Amino acid sequence: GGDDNEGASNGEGGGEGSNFKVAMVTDTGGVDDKSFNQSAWEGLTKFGEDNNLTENEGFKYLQSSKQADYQPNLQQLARDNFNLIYGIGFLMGEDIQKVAEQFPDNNFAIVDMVVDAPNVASITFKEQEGSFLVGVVAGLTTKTDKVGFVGGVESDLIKKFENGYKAGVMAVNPDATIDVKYAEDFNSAEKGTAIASGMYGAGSDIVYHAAGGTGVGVFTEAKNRKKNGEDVWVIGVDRDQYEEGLPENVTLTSMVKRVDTATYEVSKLAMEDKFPAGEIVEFSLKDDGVGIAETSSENVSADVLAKVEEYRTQLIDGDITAPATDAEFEEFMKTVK
Amino acid sequence: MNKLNFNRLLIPLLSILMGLLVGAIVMLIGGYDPIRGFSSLFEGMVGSPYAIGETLRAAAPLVFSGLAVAFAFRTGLFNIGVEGQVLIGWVAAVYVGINFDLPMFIHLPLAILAAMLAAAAWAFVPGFLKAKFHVHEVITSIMMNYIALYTTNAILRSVIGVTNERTESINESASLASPWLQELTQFSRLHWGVLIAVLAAIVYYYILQRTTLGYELRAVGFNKHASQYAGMSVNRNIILSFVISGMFAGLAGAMEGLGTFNGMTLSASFTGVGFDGIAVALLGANTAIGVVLAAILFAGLNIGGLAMQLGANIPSELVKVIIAAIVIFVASGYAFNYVIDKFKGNRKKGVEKK
Amino acid sequence: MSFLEVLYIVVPVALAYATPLIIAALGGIFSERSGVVNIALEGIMVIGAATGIITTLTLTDMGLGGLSPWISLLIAMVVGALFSLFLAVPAILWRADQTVLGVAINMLAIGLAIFVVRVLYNKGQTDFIEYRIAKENVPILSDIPVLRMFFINVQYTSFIAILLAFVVWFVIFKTPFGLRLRSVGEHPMAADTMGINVTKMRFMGVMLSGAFGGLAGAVYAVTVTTNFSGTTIVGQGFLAIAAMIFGKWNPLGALGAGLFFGFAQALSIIGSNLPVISNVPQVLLLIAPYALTILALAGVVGRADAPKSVGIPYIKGKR
Amino acid sequence: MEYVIEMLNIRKEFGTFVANDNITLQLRKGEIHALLGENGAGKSTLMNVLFGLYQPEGGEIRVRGEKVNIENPNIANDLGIGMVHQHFMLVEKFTVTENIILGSEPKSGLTVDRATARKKVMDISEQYGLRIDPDAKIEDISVGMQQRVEILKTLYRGAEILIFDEPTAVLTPQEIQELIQIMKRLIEEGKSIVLITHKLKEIMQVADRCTVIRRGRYIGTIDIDETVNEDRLAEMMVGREVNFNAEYSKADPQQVVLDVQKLVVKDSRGLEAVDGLDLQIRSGEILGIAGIDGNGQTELIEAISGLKKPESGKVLLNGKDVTGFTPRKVTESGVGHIPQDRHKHGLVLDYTIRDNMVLQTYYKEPFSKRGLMNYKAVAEKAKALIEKFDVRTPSVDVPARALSGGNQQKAIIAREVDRSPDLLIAAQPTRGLDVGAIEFIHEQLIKEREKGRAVLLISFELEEILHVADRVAVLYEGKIVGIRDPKETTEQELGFLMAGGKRGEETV
Ligand SMILES: Nc1ncnc2c1ncn2[C@@H]1O[C@H](COP(=O)(O)OP(=O)(O)OP(=O)(O)O)[C@@H](O)[C@H]1O
Ligand SMILES: Nc1ncnc2c1ncn2[C@@H]1O[C@H](COP(=O)(O)OP(=O)(O)OP(=O)(O)O)[C@@H](O)[C@H]1O
Ligand SMILES: [Mg+2]
Ligand SMILES: [Mg+2]
Repeated sequence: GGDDNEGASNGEGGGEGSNFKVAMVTDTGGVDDKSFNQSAWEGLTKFGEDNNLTENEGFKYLQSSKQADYQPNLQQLARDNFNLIYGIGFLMGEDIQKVAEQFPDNNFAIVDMVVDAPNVASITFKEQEGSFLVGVVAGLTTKTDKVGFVGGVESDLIKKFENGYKAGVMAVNPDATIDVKYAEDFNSAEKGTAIASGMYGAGSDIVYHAAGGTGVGVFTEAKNRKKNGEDVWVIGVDRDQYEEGLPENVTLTSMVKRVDTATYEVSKLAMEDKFPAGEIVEFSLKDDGVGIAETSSENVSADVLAKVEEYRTQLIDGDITAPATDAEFEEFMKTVK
Repeated sequence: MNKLNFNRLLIPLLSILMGLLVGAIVMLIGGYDPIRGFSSLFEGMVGSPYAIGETLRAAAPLVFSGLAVAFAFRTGLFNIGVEGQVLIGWVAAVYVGINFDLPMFIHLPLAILAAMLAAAAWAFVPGFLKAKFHVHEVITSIMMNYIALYTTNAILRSVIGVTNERTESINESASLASPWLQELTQFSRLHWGVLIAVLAAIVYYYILQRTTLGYELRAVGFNKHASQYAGMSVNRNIILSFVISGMFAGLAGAMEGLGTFNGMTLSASFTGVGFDGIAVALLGANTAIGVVLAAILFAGLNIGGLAMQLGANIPSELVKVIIAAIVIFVASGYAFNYVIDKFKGNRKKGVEKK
Repeated sequence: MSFLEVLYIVVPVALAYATPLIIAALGGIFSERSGVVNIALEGIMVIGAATGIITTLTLTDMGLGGLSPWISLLIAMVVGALFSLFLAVPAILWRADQTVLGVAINMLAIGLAIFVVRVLYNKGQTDFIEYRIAKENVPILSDIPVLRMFFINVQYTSFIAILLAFVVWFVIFKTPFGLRLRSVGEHPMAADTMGINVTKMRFMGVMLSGAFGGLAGAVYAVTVTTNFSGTTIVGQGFLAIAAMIFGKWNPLGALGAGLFFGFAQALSIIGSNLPVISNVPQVLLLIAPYALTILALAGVVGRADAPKSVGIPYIKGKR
Repeated sequence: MEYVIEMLNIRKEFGTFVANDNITLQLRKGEIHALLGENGAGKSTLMNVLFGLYQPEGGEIRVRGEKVNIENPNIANDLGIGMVHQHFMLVEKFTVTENIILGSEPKSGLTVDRATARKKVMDISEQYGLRIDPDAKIEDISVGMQQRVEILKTLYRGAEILIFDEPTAVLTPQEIQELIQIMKRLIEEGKSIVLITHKLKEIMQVADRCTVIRRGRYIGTIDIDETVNEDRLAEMMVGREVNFNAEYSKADPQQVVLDVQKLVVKDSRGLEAVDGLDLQIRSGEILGIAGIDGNGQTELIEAISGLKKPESGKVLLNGKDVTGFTPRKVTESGVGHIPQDRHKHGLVLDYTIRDNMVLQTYYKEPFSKRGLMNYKAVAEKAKALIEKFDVRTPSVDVPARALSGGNQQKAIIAREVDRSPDLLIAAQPTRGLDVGAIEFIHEQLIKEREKGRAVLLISFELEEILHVADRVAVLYEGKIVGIRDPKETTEQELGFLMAGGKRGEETV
């Protein structure tokens, strides 16, 4: 099995491309989390296919079932001579830092986190910009002037979603109220339904979630309500969650975060020996790293989309800045009123 | 006596073999190659200094959580709340680790002590409620687990000041990490906690089997009515047992906070260390040496499972199936005894015929 | 918001929360009343949830449409009952420690379920089901003022759960089967001398518990998560055990405990929309359901006496 | 002669231990057949074989001449065999009726037909004069009624052959007489009975024949007629002569050791079970408390030994007020206690004999030093005690569970007596023991008295009290209603007092 292949690939020089090995370690969400792990893997898969790599040999993922698995998984891959190893998720920061030190000859990349090491590229996204845009959609679409936000576990990262969204809503609809709630759990669909039920029940008609599996519950609740004739919407996150909203069609739009683009691009750079070692690679609206889903035109009116486009240009041009933190949001609010 | 000891060893060994057999069957059904699977599993468990280091590293918290569960069991109580106590111990250790600047010989023991005391205080609650209000310890412990989960996050945010998902790293003077051990084991995360684990197992044995307190605790565990007649305070013992059990649990938390992770992350779910402790305790028959061996086996299989993913592309969930099968077989020791006796009986008869 | 408006939000959420808990707790009662500790409820729910989703997906593919989730509930009951044999056989026939088994079975369930999903779908979690059991407004009843709080935005499975609680109560306390089941959990040797087959009764207790546990898991999956992954069931089984003890091993008690728990959860989640509670720090709201349960136990409910022989393997003639 | 049951050459093994070795028992129709043997002789085992709870390793069973294979109690029931077990087989949380009908419940539709069940139960109960309250829970009724429930269970199932395993061990004298009448009535109705009892007097009174076994072996079967007496039975059973009516030395009471004043103690239901009780015991005397079960015996003991706080009143020990002390403090003040329920309160069955021997003293030197146990010292103590009190056990390292009831009781007595308490409370110390063991225990109590201790003996058996005690106090409804000199009173007089007669006439 494996031993033969190893001998072979070590023995002969081979083409430049075929010798390159890239892998990723998922966080506890797993590779098919319908969220950023999956997205990252889709990027790698595309990269692998484009470069004729075989799965498990040339490109591969390892799944972590608990936090303690991150480091051994990273180390295993490093020892197995993968040239570039991704840690998906901010929780792996510390581990990447350590392992990068231990294996100075391998390259590493981390998503959603900045790690300062000479052989690590830090991939971040301006989630607040994409969230701003879906906030604009929400602010313009709401009929009740009341919208909701459901976060998973409160943290700096999720705050970026929250604040960008709130700013977008307020920018177009200063009278709106925004109901913000954290489930303190990324995996409780049950809590998701309960929170959404509370929000819709109290008058919100659009809920944006940045809550992983908990968000699934938000969808379920919205679908139930729509089925019963209520006019409610969900805004999806990370990937285009249009399908999650079917058959009742409750996905208004989604804030997409192109982790796949990131892993694809960074892998490509690495293979071309242009790996951005020690750098922060930030993906934003400008380079389509974040944005709103293409399917948005299904449910969002053309007027609103036109408005979104306006804001998009302003954000890219730097005419407005989407707030990422609570403090920045306070600042932003001063400009609105 | 001899026969007893023999079976006591034989049954776990047979169980492990049968558990692996079950694993092999499941691998075959799933379309995987068992030989490749097992070779990478064992490789990942003990195949290199790194593997051994990681196995031992992962065993340390399990030894403590196993001892915690076992201690309560030995005194007639079911501490299903170890999970929450681990979290509380962890956060306490990290708090001391970050917020003090002391020489190591004070700082490290202080951080460990903080973990023990905080977890003990947490465990006091179900003990106290059982003693004073007859509230079933199992429910209280389950509830306390959830409370611990949310409280820990709140403490991390508001007391330790975490804004970015994870605490800063603890000061080196409170760290169990050992560059020497790490280097020795090809950068595993092996740390000095393993020594403390061994020490704790000895202390566990000592408390239960050698001290007056242990005599009393075990007596109450076996028969609280007779113990009460004999002048022991059943209520005091219930509380004490929970508190000591909690101290062991707190140490498991200290292992994670001061050894493996050097800090703590906001957690949305349980660590599993406490629940695994139940299985470890039971597999180890609630004895010190048994718990240590069971913890090493569990840890090894878990760590090996990661390698199995890499080497044979077999999902690491399979390890859970293997562990579960082993525990079920061990628990079914009576059936084994029966079969062994039958086997021996038949053989004896066969010999007699000749 | 008026008080009534609050109730219109809280009650449906509480009912939804309580439903799987009640069903699983009823399962626990069957098992423990027969003398077998059922820590494995969590694992059985995992299997039920996986079965519920996998069969719904399959049946939908076969074109059964909206019936699929309902049929999947039945299949989950059967699978749950079969899976509970992992508990029943060693616990009853081989005298294995029931707590140990329960813990092991919980591990086995999650390992096995994910493994099966991987083998079937080649990924770690299933797709979303197309047809779920949705929340509905019950015709007519949902128009009655005030009372409608129980009939809006509610899944029919919630009514099934409540109905089941009464049915199980009837079975356990009114029928010969119930009498025998309880006798086996209290004093198996006495039952044995009365010609009751202890082994058979305990098997039935455990397997019924498996059926209910499977149903509870499936209900949860087809109403709430609508797909299955390793984190679909995390702790609900343990909460169900707590509800069972809280309810003193009585089906109606379990119903009450489940509803109490559902209300506490609903209040804690929806609380921040309410004027009085909105100033309470969130962590207090999060821990409220659990803390309230402890307080209720310590203050009101007090001692709960388990069936006398629960957890003790029955060995004929043992003194 | 027509036999309804023949058990021929029965052999039953538990592992390597042979509990029944070639035992034969033949039961004639319409007779009461006594089965006699020391504790652990194998009586219960033999009957459990007959009832289908155990499978014999050898021998055969014939019922009404036909060879049968009784694989489980169901088959025994079908063959008309019913058994009243030594340890009651009752579900405590169930009602009397539920216990009786369990397993063959009358039904109406899906439910248990409670009305029919109740009526059937009441009918049988009247037919045989077995008074019961059909709706009471077992945990709330007296032992005597529990026994009647056990008998009703067998009759409800139409048993023709009844096995009574030590039915009288737990009964009061009145209840025993009632039971004897019941048995006679059953015989009149054409039933046959196997009766296990240690009380030779009862055998003499009701049995037609008696089979004796010793250490698992069959000794013989004799007719109970004028030619046999109790001494002969005892000799057959033990294998040597037994001295029943040992004359004990005269008591020489000195200063007051225990002084109970106006004691009021509530029971678990909150009723005043001990109701203003006064009592004194002096050093060097045995005070026996006679009374029907449930008149406050348990609560009195619990209050003296610190297990329960009295509502009011005082307990003085050697003049010192010990009211409300914890059990430990009471023990340390010089009280020893042989509890009524040896399994529940007397021993930690899973502990070894060694560890059980220091259950009260484990924390004291030499057994414990600076928080550490000295198990060597404990073992020495235990060895000395089992030697001195002739506790039959393979070693001190076996769990107490492994010992026979009599030896367990000896172990408890050894432990309690060894601490030289000023006051020794002995609650039913000989319940369920064979005559040899009873004799031994009585001797120990006398020895304690001779050493100048005060002994409080509580027993439901008047015979025992009259035999051993120096004074008899009669307890009725939580008060002492009379004190008698055993030499000058009769069982009749005591029985009258115990039933509430002449109340208030006496002062203590
Ligand atoms: N069913 C039960 N459930 C939970 N805990 C129990 C239960 N039974 C007993 N306990 C615990 O064991 C201790 C001693 O039990 P025991 O049966 O002596 O209780 P008790 O006599 O009611 O206690 P108390 O003397 O406080 O009234 C109790 O204090 C209690 O903590
Ligand atoms: N299930 C068992 N396993 C092992 N040994 C047993 C078992 N049951 C009884 N024995 C042993 O067999 C012997 C006979 O027990 P049995 O109960 O028949 O005595 P018995 O004559 O009824 O005594 P007692 O008068 O005390 O009731 C005893 O030594 C006892 O310890
Ligand atoms: Mg007997
Ligand atoms: Mg009590």
